[in-house]
Amino acid sequence: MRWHLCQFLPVDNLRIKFKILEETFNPYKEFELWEKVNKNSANSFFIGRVRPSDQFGNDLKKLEIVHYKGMTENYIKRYLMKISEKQDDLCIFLLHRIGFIYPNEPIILIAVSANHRGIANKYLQEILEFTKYKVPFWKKEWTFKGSSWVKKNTDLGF
Amino acid sequence: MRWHLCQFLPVDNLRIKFKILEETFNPYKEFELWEKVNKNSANSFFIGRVRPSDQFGNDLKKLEIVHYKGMTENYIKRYLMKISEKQDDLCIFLLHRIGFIYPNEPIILIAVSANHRGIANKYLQEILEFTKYKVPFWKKEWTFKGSSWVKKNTDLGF
Amino acid sequence: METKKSNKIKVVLLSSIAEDLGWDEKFLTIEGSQMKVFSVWNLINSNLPQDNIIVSINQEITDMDAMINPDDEVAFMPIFTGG
Amino acid sequence: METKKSNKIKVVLLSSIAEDLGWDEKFLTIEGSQMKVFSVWNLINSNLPQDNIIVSINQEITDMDAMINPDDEVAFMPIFTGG
Repeated sequence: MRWHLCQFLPVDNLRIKFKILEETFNPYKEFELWEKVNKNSANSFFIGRVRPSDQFGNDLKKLEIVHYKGMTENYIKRYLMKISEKQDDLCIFLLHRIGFIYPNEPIILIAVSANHRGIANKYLQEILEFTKYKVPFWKKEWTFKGSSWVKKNTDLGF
Repeated sequence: MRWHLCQFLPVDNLRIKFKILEETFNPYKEFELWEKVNKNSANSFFIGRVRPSDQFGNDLKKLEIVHYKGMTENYIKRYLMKISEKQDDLCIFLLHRIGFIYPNEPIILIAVSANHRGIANKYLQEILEFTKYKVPFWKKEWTFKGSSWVKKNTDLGF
Repeated sequence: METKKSNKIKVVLLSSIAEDLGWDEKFLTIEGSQMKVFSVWNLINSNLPQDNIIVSINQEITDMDAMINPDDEVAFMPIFTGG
Repeated sequence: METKKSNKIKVVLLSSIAEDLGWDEKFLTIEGSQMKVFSVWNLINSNLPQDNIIVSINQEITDMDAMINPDDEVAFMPIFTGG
């Protein structure tokens, strides 16, 4: 297994920012710090947390997330830059955990601010789906009996 | 003009909560306090802030929001209860300002948590549109020259 | 044996309507036992256009043809302009 | 005058593929100047099914028919399973 350092990658300017983190974080502190320099009238946020059970319904001990160092960062960076070219009032903040994450701990934080609520919500959802399907991240679930790689994405819930 | 006290109205149980407030608030503190008792794997949030200019592009001094005491609360309460009957894993928190609100101050905060991201995002957007179009709230914009009632809703931005 | 029935209704105006007419709450005495919302509107209205006015009786939205009974609260408000 | 050209490629395996084959990084010597990704896969693969495998050269997604040059990094990974 490959292990990676905490990374902080501001892209170009203050408008796009993402981090890949190996330690847990306080999402509200992150939001608050970020919004201090990105105040807009419409601000949408998402926090994804580790579920307490695995894909088979067993109690989860921890989740492991692996990425492909370099490629993962580049994919995210290119995608976020593409979005921000389409829509010039957007500010985006994405934070993603890797490593071992325990039940209820945050895995992902997304913040998008814009002049209009429809724009902020639309891009927040796009970025969230992007991280689920298009970015090199893999999940392994550890229970008290063993571990197994997750074979497919969690669905939207509908 | 009618003035109203700060209100805190938990509906039935911990799953639905809303407040109508006359003073400004820290949205991140509110989110954090709320999520302590409503931890779910998918958590969507929205903060709407006062724009710095009025509908005609003039500098805004302050925004005034008026409601119809009693009716406004009942409409919100009934709507949130209806949603939570449709979808049993939802937790909802809605906070709405009335009175005078200054540029950049928060007007509205919405938090929705669910087991799945699609559900959390869907209901967050529904609740946001509901507060814009279906709840007795009225907006008046004060500039340095005078004041005028807003005649129609802000659009989604598309 | 009967408590004397009130023949008053409460009229509430909101937002720009209150501002245009210069008041936001009044009690009116009604003739007979019922009255149409529309008649109340005519009674209090100076010369505001009737379009796009939302009407409620006892805080439930209704229309200009609904009947008001004594002790009811009737309100006139412009369309909601959100938060 | 010329720097001697390397004839090595770096092979990276990720997630369950690394676990199944028991390693996550290896340098291979290639014959000639180029090689198909598919040939590398055959070279290293024990008996994993080829379906649903994502392939990248120098961290850009490509396919099994793409050509690998010396000093390239080729990676094999299962479908992404999100955050």
